[in-house]
Amino acid sequence: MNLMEHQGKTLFRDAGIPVPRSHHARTPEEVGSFIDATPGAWVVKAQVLMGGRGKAGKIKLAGDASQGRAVAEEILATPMPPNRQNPHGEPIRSVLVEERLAIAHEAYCAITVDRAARKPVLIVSRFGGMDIEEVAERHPESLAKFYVDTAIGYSPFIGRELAYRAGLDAGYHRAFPAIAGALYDLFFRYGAKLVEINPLALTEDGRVVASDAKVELDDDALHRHPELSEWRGALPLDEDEILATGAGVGIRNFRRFPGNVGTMANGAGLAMATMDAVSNAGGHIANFLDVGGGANAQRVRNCYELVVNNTGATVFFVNIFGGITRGDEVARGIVDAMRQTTSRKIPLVIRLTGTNEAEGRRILAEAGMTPVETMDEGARKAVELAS
Amino acid sequence: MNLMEHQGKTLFRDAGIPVPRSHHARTPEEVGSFIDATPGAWVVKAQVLMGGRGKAGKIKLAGDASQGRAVAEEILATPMPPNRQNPHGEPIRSVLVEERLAIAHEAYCAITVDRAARKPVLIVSRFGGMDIEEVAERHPESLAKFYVDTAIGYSPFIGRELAYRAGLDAGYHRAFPAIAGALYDLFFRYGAKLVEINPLALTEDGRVVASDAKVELDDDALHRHPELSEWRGALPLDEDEILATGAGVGIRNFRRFPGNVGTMANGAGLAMATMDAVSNAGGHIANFLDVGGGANAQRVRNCYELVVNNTGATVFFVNIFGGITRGDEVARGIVDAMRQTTSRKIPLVIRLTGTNEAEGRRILAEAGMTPVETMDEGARKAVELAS
Amino acid sequence: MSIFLDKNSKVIVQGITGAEGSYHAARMHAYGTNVVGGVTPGKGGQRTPQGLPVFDTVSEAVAATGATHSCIFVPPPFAADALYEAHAAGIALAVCITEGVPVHDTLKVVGATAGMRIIGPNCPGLVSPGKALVGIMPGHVFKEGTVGVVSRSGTLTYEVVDLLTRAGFGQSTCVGVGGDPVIGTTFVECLREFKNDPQTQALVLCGEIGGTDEEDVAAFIAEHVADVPVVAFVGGRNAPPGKSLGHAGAIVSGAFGTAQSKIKAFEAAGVPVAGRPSEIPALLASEVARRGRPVPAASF
Amino acid sequence: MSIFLDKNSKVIVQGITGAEGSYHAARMHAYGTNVVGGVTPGKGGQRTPQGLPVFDTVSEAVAATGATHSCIFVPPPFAADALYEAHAAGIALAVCITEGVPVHDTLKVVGATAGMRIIGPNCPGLVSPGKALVGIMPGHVFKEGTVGVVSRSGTLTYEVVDLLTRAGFGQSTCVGVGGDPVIGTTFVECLREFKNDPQTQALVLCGEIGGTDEEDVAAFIAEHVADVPVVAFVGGRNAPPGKSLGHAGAIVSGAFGTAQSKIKAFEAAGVPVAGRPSEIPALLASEVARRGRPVPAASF
Repeated sequence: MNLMEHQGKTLFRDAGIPVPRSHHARTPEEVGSFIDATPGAWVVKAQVLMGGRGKAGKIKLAGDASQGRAVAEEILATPMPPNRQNPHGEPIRSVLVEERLAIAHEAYCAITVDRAARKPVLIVSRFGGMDIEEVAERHPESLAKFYVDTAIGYSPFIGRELAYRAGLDAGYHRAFPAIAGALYDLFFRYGAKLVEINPLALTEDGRVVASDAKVELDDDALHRHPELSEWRGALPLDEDEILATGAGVGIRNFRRFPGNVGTMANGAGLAMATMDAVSNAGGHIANFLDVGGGANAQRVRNCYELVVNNTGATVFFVNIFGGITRGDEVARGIVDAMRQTTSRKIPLVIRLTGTNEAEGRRILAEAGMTPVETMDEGARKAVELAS
Repeated sequence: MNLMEHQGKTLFRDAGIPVPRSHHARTPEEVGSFIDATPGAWVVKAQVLMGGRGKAGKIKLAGDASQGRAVAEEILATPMPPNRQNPHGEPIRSVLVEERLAIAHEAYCAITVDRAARKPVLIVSRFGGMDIEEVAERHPESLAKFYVDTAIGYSPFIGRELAYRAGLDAGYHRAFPAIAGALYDLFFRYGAKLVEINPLALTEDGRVVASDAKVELDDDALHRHPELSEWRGALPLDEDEILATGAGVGIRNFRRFPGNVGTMANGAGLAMATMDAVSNAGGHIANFLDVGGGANAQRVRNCYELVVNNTGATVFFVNIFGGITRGDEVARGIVDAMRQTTSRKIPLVIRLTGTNEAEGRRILAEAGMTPVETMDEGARKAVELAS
Repeated sequence: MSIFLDKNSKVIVQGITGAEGSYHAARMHAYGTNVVGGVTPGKGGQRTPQGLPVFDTVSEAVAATGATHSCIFVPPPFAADALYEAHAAGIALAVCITEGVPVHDTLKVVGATAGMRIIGPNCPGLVSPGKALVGIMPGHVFKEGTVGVVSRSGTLTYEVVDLLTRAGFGQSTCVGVGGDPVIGTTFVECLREFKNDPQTQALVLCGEIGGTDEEDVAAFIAEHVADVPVVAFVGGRNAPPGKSLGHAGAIVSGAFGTAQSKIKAFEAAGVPVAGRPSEIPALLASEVARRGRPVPAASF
Repeated sequence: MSIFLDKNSKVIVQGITGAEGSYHAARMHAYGTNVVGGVTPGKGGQRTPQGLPVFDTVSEAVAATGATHSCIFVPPPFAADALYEAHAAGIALAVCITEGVPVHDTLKVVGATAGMRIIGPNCPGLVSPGKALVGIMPGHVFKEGTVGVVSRSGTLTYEVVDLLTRAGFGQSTCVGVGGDPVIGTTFVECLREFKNDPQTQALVLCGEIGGTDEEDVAAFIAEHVADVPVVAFVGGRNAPPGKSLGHAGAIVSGAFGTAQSKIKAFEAAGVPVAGRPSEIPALLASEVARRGRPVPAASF
């Protein structure tokens, strides 16, 4: 679960990380009355998960209440424009009205899980305000990393060392170890996958402030934080994730693509290989779908309907490696599912192995489906039927 | 710092350890009106740091308000009787009025720092309600220990394993791992030296409840818990500790004994050896005193007055190994201190080494003190002068 | 020989009375694995339908049976506890089947259980065909032989193994290392063991998008086992960035973890990469032939 | 030779610009210790009056000087951080002078800094006479020789060493292990090193009430160094139960940690226990004579 800026900053504030004064507002009116009540120099920032708000004109200055109202209206009027990762863009439902900082320096600080080292890693750069990938490319010498021993956790020397190695401006030195420590506490307490302050601002008057907040939580650890469930409901869940949850498969088990060959397999690795097989055969995949363990009628039906009703699939390629389950049982599950479904019918190509697989294929053929013997053959058949 | 039962139970409750319903009261009146408002079967328990409350008649049952008033009055009327560790007994300033539990079993659970293993150790026995020393003697087979890896901390299997190994009644099994975990969290959060639940009661109706609470905090870690400072002030500090603090030496650096040879040395090991030397010479020591590093006039004066005004010393044996400091400087400090003090004068025997030690001894002799060359010689002289 | 697991391995099942645990304990037992018992707190003293003893704690089970290996079937919030318990009891190798373990739990467990090998979490386990199976793999697709197999997924592994077996390539040990971002045993760690295993004459590696395990193992191969026939497969060429495909660990982040990068790394190390699983046996045969080694299948 | 510390040890001082740190850095330097610099965050680039370079971090100091040893003078709340920093920078031995370190901090540090030896906390440091001194001990009382000395206290150690030196017994290494309940290096760990040190021909151990270090080392002596002349002293025979005497660790709890128990353990191991420090040299001479070893002092 990715948090919005204002949610991340709430966690930051609770953890003791300095953040700008701010107010989270849902309407231009609310923005106006907040600025009326607390005059000053403010910034109005769209609250969305997508990056690139600045370039999209979704961060704007407001010197007074009427200006605040106007820019909020403008920001809320249109969604974030689409990009490659978010082909549908993202609607904007609220803004953060925030103290405008007089910034002298912008640095970068993040903590994430390093897969290869199998440790938390702190990353600091004296250059902030741009993507970390851009920093890595343009200023590699400014990147300092520290792999944390989980038996020890954070200790202030880590912050001091990183501040020196990353070449942070001396103005950061006094505040930085405590801020990095608070960020680590937050990372650890929530079992986060990423916590990022970018930029970590040094203001003209010498304060060190988290000017933005990015927090990526681990869905598998959310059950330990029921206090966040409200946010969870409020977040613009990825549509594929909503659909997957609705069909009763794992949140990561379904993903749509623009093609017309629907796919389903048992196991994520096999599901990826199935997609690859369809591509290899010259087809265009409509989706990734891991049906998970077991392939009873209800589950197959849910998955079939998930694909048929939500993608451009004109054929459905089912690839089941019945490791432990029996082929005839799976076949019966599929046939029953197709009898029960009330959704539109598209042709099924079914590759099925496991004990009693010949019997399974016979059952499928009798029900008018296309049983095949191998994954490659199935992919070819499916592509053929789709076009 | 040792906590009183009611303070320990406050920490227990905050940590999620079940404790009986209770009310902390300072007067018999308060006890009466509490029972009036919440009728039931209650126990009234003296709040003191000393052990042996039951035997001393300082824990009494109260079936109604008037009985509550009466037993509270009785309990508060006289101090706890003295024992070897507390030769002055202990005044009773408050009582805990507590739900009377219908207890089916009494077990023991504690966590402390194991010095030899250099790890926290959990100790559980199916026998509670008596001293752990008594359990160890009478039911050694019932004691189960687990040394915790600080890199991991507590994990519920530890509680399960201890419950089985200690042979806890099956009624404990479901609740115990969480209680042990909460106790560990408390131990860890406060950097405690000991947390003990004795007895950990299993009630007739199947609840597992901490019927008593013993918490020993680490004075060196208290600065991290300013929220406890109020308790610290309220506790009946050991008188020797109060005196030590008043004289500006460490809380552990002063301890009184019933003899008449006052002692002072620089360094705890040397101070202990000095006491031992006096005993070896047939004398009776009046105190242990480690003056700490440095021996300037102010410090020596404070220590002299501490001993002269608070012990039965008739002679003061000062044993300074001037490792780094110069003997003549120390001698001048002592002479100045004795000139400045307004307390009664008793003879000083001074053993002094260090650079310029001969010069130092000359200065002392000129001031009418008794300089000696060795610790043994000093001890003999001091014992001689004392009798 | 084989790696990690053989006839002498004494296996317990943590969570043996649960639905998954009891089902797979029976299957492992049926395969011939030396399953010596299981653990479910509160059920100590019972026996499974196969007559296996159930204990309250792992340490009791180890004391009573001399267990060396454990297969863990417990819900995700309790997986770390189960692994700590196995470690404290002196288990040498623990397979954690559980999917959905919080990544910080795995981080902490992996950092604090020195001396115990962990396979997984979120993995199908491992098989040394003809000797023992620990996990949820279907035993019938495996055949004893000389190919070491390492894979990040479950059913894809069975698919690949099935193809190998049909082509006459038996296996020494097949390890499903797991689909999570942080796992107890990586590709490289498996290869360190295979390197010293006389039974293993060739390797098949099934990687997928996400992380740098494949890149790391490619570098290891180039340096340490360049003389062994190796074939690789990488799943997820069609994955979009920023979205996990099924496995929590199968995610392309920015420029990292793409199938392209992994394929390039394998090829740079001289390891042919199969375009689809069905190509693996032929590629392996040609690698074996090219190096003039006996066809592995023939050695058994 | 000697243990823990010799001419080649390169020493830095953490907290070198503080009152204590700068004073003792100068003294160590004057003794002949190879002090190569020090650390105070924010003062990097400065030099001490002796011309020693000051660094912002330990890792910088190690990179620039090759430091192997560190002597820590920082206030108690920061001692654990200083030790972690030393460990992360690759320091081999750290002496923690600081008194008043929370016992949980020491527990955690000791458990998490494998590979680095810690002396202390709350200790006076160590001296290998004629080679190097790290800590706050007065260098002039020491003399190079063959007696290894281990002690839990400071001034008592100087007292004992002074007596030894005056009696002609020089020292190989003197270690003040510290007066806290939990310490980085125990008596037994010191003896493991002395056992393998050819320079050390005899041992003097200064224990005190509290804990079981003395009992443990007595058992170690009986088993591993029964042929070496050893004399012990135990301070605190007059201690009341339940009250620390000066050192946090010098406390008799119930039946544990009494002087009587320790004396009994030493005597059971054949180690004579001096009734007072002044008896130590004569006892040692008689132990040496009894075993027919050359008088240690004579070997230098």
